Amino acid sequence: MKIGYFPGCSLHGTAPEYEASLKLVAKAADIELVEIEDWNCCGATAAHSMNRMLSIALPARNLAIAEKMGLEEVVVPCAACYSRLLFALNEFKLDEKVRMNLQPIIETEFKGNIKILNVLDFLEKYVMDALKNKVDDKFKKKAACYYGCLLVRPPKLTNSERWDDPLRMEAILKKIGIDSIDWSFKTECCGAGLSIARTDIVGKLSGKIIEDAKDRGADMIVTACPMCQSNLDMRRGAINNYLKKDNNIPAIFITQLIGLAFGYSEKDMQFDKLFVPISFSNNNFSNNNDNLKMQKSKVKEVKV
Amino acid sequence: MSEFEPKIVAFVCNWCTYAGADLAGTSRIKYAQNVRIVRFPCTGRIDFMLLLKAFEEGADGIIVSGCHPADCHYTSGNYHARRRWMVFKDLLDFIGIDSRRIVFSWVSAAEGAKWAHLVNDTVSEIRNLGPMKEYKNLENVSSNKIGELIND
Amino acid sequence: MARIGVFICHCGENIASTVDCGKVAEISSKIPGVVFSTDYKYMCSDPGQTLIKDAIKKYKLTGVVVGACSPRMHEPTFRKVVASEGINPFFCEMANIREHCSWVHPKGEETTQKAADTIRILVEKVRNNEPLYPIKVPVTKRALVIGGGIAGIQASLDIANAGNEVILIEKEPSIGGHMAQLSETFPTLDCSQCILTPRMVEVAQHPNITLMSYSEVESLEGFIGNFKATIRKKARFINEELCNGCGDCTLKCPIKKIPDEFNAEMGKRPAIYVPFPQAVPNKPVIDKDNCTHFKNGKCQFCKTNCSAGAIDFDQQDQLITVDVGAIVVATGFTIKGTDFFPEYGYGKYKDVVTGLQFERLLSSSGPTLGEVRRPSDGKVPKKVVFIACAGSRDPAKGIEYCSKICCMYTAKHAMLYKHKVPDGEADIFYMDIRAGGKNYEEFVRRAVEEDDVNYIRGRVSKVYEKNGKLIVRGVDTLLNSTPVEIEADMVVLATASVAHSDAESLAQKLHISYDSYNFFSEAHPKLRPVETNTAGITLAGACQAPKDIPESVAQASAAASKTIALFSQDLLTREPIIAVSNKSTCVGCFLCQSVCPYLAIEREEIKDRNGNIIKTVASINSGLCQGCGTCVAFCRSKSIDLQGYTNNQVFSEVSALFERSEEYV
Amino acid sequence: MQNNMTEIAENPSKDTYYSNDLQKWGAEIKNKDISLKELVFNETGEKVSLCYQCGKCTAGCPLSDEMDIAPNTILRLLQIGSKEYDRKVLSSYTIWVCLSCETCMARCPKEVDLPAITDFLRSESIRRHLANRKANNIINFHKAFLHSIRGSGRLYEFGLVIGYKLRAKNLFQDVLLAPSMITHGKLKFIPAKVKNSSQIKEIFQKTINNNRGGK
Ligand SMILES: Cc1cc2nc3c(=O)[nH]c(=O)nc-3n(C[C@H](O)[C@H](O)[C@H](O)COP(=O)(O)OP(=O)(O)OC[C@H]3O[C@@H](n4cnc5c(N)ncnc54)[C@H](O)[C@@H]3O)c2cc1C
Ligand SMILES: Cc1cc2nc3c(=O)[nH]c(=O)nc-3n(C[C@H](O)[C@H](O)[C@H](O)COP(=O)(O)OP(=O)(O)OC[C@H]3O[C@@H](n4cnc5c(N)ncnc54)[C@H](O)[C@@H]3O)c2cc1C
Ligand code: SF4
Ligand code: SF4
Ligand code: SF4
Ligand code: SF4
Ligand code: SF4
Ligand code: SF4
Ligand code: SF4
Ligand code: SF4
Repeated sequence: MKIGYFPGCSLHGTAPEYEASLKLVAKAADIELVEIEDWNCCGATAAHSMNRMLSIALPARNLAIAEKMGLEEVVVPCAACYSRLLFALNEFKLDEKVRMNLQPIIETEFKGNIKILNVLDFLEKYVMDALKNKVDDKFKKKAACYYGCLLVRPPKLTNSERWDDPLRMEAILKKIGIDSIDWSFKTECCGAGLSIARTDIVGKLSGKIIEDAKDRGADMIVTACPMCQSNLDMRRGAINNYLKKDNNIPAIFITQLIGLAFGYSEKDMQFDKLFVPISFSNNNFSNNNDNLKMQKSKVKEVKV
Repeated sequence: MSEFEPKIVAFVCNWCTYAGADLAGTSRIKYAQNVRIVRFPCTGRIDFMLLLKAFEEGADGIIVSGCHPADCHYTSGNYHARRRWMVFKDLLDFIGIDSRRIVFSWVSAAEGAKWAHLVNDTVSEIRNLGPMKEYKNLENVSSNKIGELIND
Repeated sequence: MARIGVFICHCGENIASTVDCGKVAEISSKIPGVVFSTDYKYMCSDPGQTLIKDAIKKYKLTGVVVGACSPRMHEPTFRKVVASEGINPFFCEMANIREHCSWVHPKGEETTQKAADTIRILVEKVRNNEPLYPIKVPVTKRALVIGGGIAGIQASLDIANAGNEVILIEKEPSIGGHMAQLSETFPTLDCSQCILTPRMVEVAQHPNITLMSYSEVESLEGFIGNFKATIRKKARFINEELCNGCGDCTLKCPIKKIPDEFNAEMGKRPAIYVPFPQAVPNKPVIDKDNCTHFKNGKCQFCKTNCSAGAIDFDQQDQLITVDVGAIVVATGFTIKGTDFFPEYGYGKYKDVVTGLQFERLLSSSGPTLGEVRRPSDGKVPKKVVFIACAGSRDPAKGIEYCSKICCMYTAKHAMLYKHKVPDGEADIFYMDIRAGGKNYEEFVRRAVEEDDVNYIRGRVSKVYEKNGKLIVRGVDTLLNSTPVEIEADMVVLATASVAHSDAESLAQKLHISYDSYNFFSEAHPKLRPVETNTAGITLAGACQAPKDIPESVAQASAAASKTIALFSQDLLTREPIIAVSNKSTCVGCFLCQSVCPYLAIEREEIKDRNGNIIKTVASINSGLCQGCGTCVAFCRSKSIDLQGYTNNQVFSEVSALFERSEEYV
Repeated sequence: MQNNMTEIAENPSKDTYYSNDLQKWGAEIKNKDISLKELVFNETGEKVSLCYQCGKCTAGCPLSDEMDIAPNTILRLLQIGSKEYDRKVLSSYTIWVCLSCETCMARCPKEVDLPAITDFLRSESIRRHLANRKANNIINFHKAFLHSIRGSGRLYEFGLVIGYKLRAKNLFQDVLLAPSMITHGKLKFIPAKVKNSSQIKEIFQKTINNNRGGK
């Protein structure tokens, strides 16, 4: 079974472990992910902040190429890209002006028949069944499932049920024996769009998320978006600055966990790419923060 | 030759427009004499064959007026009248009657002045259109056919 | 051959100053069929009336046209005159030559001409008139009241006190409705049960009232004065005649943990239960879904402990048919639960409750005996946040309207809470305060000024739990839209008042209309606010729109007075302006049926001698038809006609429109 | 890649894709009597009169503390429709710090699409040269971002960070993270490139250089 795949810049940039784990998970479920040929960036926040038509045209080109490749569905693992692609498709369907003007801009025929899946859609539709009997005791940890903004909002576009307290990730994790905590920051914004320009804000927003997960006894935060994950993971310095204490709860991709459950190694799942370390090996779950301290000390030494 | 004086007939409902015309009277609001009023319980009762009949009898213009949309004394009679009017308009086009010769309006029991305006405006509109000559064509259309057209 | 008389009135100078009345009389005398015409100064005066009577006798008139003022003014007068001479009153028509002619046109020939034309049009109408007789319908002087809340109770008592029979049906085991659940009531803070329970008892004891609790309407047929209702009396598994209400059974039932509806699920009840101590009737009911006996045939503790032998596990639902003349619908409302609010936790936080639940916490008959204790851990909350307009005025949630009662009960809740927990704090998030009622605004101000309730203008975006506290994120729009975060012990949502989930199906059973929110529709929002469009069925209380108690009671008494007025006659007299169908030409297309606003058109099967159906035709129910005539305009085969405005009549009127009067000169 | 970087380095204010701003400004003067709320309606289809000022958007906005004007107040100012208030809106910091997290819209009882309105206000603010100075960093980031994808069709994070810093004239902020990103294999020095990169340039040419931000 072949399904289209739009990695987006993050999976080829800051989140290689997400791509690696997703691909192996797909393989384990007997799905071939076909990367959209010559795809381009979806434009992210910058494009729609500056120009609406640009923010439609950039994603639409990708969708048009996917259609041309004969793909009926395309998985978009990055929630931000997912949101932009979905938005573009929706505008294309609803706004006649867009339909009329798009063709000459992207110079590719586009019918708008393609279906867009986020990573949860994908896991539910194609992987859930393969997860029968994959419950593993080593996973007996508490997860805080973090959805972020764009996987669920705006509810009318994403078609999400229970958008203020989604339970889909929880259901998937349950299949491999991970219980999830009930918490309040599942869909609060982590501040991704201001990651570089206002790192202080990210520290604050992500800090609240980390704090609540921690307070309610989560052992890890599970994400389904490279932007969320990188904010919660890489920005730990800014976060800990805001929280005024070191916080070592790891933030991991859902696909990395599913991959482990399919029997891949932590190395296969590129656990080494995570800033805040985590390991399930030898029944010895660890995420001691020595490593984090080391990172920080290293950081101090280097100046550009 | 004196100016053409159009003959106007007004089909009105008893509860709203007839009372509105009464109010124009009690308020002594003057308007053109050209109008003859026929009273109905509701605009829903007004069979469009009657309008054709009125043209046949020499009317140059027709006013149909009842209660405002949500105010019908009988809940929805005026709504049905309005829906049928849409169909009737096509029929008029079909038999070559200028649909401007029929003015559909709402006049409530409190709108005496509106009634006077309605009559005056209709008179001047029909005066511009000139005498009704097309009614001759009516004779060529079998009334059965018209009935079907109206009711479909 | 018609012999018509025409009488032209001068109305003093009112008509005569612009219309040449003598000329009109003269022109009229030339209309074929007119055998007499005259003019007179005041036709409606005694001498004027005598003039008409004399002419009828002298010229053996069969019809009369009076050219005068508007028929809306004097039609009854002249019809009476004609009737006194033995002519069917519908052979008298009025031509409006005052309001529609003399008052709106200048003196002159044109105006006189218009008057003459108007007379001629009505002469044609009279010529085609047929005798019509007022319709008499018998009235069953028994009312059906549906719903036993305060509105249904009030209506029942009023109707019964006027000497009529009432059947009150209530779908729950006891009457009382929401009012029975309230603690104290705004704006006076009197105890709800203290004022309600005496009325409930009065209902139970009233000789004219038959109370059928645990019952619902199954179906309804008929029309004003002559309804036939089928009522389903649900099996309560108690023989009500034998049961003496001792309550032993309820104490013995081992199933004790069922969420208690009366306490808005804040308490527990057994499987056999009386909803509350003052219930009327005070007889238990077995909740079949939760009873062990009905699940596996065991237990029967209640039965063994009932000394009266009143428990009857074999009882079945009964269908009872009653004849009633009028119906009062008083089924009330319901409120949205906390699970309606994603942003406030989908109902998962125990200490986020609805106003009704808070009402039970405040009530001395409630699960905490009137102490405010929060559900999660039974502690007394020191900070309570109230959120007004929770779900109301929220198009995104599908409820655009204002629920009307919540501003007031929220003020009441905050006030009562402060009375019970003087060191506690009460914050109310609101958008507007709607306190338009007698002493209402004063009540709200008292909450603010005397009880220190803190009103914050703004909506709450999110409520979540953190370290045992509820974090309420709102905004103060009066403070430069500053975000506000409050740590509360309890949050009370003034959730939207909505129609019952079965309101639509009930409306369909009763053939009454309902609005897009499933509240029942009144016939006219201002002038017929208690009647429905179906004659004989009235509305009372919150089933029509959210209402507080004073309004519900006022409307209930109004509905009762409409019912009593109807019952004051033995026979109902109705204007004969109704439709009649011609069964031989009707082709059974039922186009008419689909357009009749009153569902007055029925299907009638025409059978041959052997009982085989030949065809199905339209038949008009004269009890329901209101005479709008819509069906007539729609009937292609011209098989329906409207009495008083028959095709013959209106077509002749139109034919007479423009015959130039010169032809008669 | 080298070219891109040096171009920005030498001339950080040269924004090729806003080069025809002036032309637009001319058009603006012609339309100067149209109030901003009408423009919002024309370009986004959103009616600001729907908002009844309940403040729920502000209450839920994760960034309301950072904003100079609360989100609901932005709508209030637009509702009034005076020139002065329109200007206030366009020169607010709020419209730039908004993260398009969609929380406001998801919870708004009147379903006002504030994020869509904000998107439009941003482009209009740039067009009219009213962008809040405090927002320079954010705007520079957006520009650097677009520059990066305009050049290669894909985001080139290292180039983005460098490009942004050159625009922001703040070479040292945040770079602290870069070394550890490199050790974790999360920053690449060689940008990935779309083969058909002229097509991407065309898209920019035909959109952002060519029309008003909205519909
Ligand atoms: C939290 C809260 C606090 C309030 N506080 C006050 C206050 O302080 N002062 C005040 O004036 N008002 C107050 N009210 C409003 C008050 O409750 C209502 O005005 C009143 O209950 C309306 O009475 P009702 O008879 O119309 O409806 P209800 O009280 O709802 O009664 C309707 C009855 O009909 C029955 N029923 C429903 N459907 C059917 C059916 N199909 N067949 C048979 N029976 C049926 C129901 O079981 C119920 O017994 C408050 C309301 C709430 C929610
Ligand atoms: C500006 C304005 C706009 C309104 N708009 C609306 C609206 O759009 N919709 C709506 O529903 N309502 C509206 N209302 C309210 C509406 O006018 C009242 O609800 C309604 O008139 C009340 O009727 P009533 O018969 O009780 O009192 P009134 O209309 O005041 O009638 C009382 C009558 O009693 C007579 N009277 C007084 N004292 C005595 C006496 N001692 N002896 C004998 N006769 C006496 C008076 O002369 C008067 O004729 C409006 C009111 C105002 C002021
Ligand atoms: S439209 Fe109104 S008044 Fe008119 S006829 Fe119908 S009910 Fe009457
Ligand atoms: S059923 Fe029996 S035990 Fe129960 S209340 Fe009635 S009489 Fe008492
Ligand atoms: S038979 Fe049912 S109602 Fe009776 S005591 Fe047992 S469980 Fe309770
Ligand atoms: S009564 Fe008050 S709280 Fe209730 S919906 Fe209306 S304004 Fe809101
Ligand atoms: S006094 Fe009148 S205007 Fe003021 S709140 Fe009351 S109803 Fe509204
Ligand atoms: S006249 Fe009106 S109410 Fe009577 S049957 Fe016809 S449509 Fe129905
Ligand atoms: S939530 Fe919606 S209605 Fe309320 S202030 Fe914000 S935009 Fe306006
Ligand atoms: S979209 Fe912008 S304004 Fe709306 S809640 Fe998110 S950050 Fe705030």
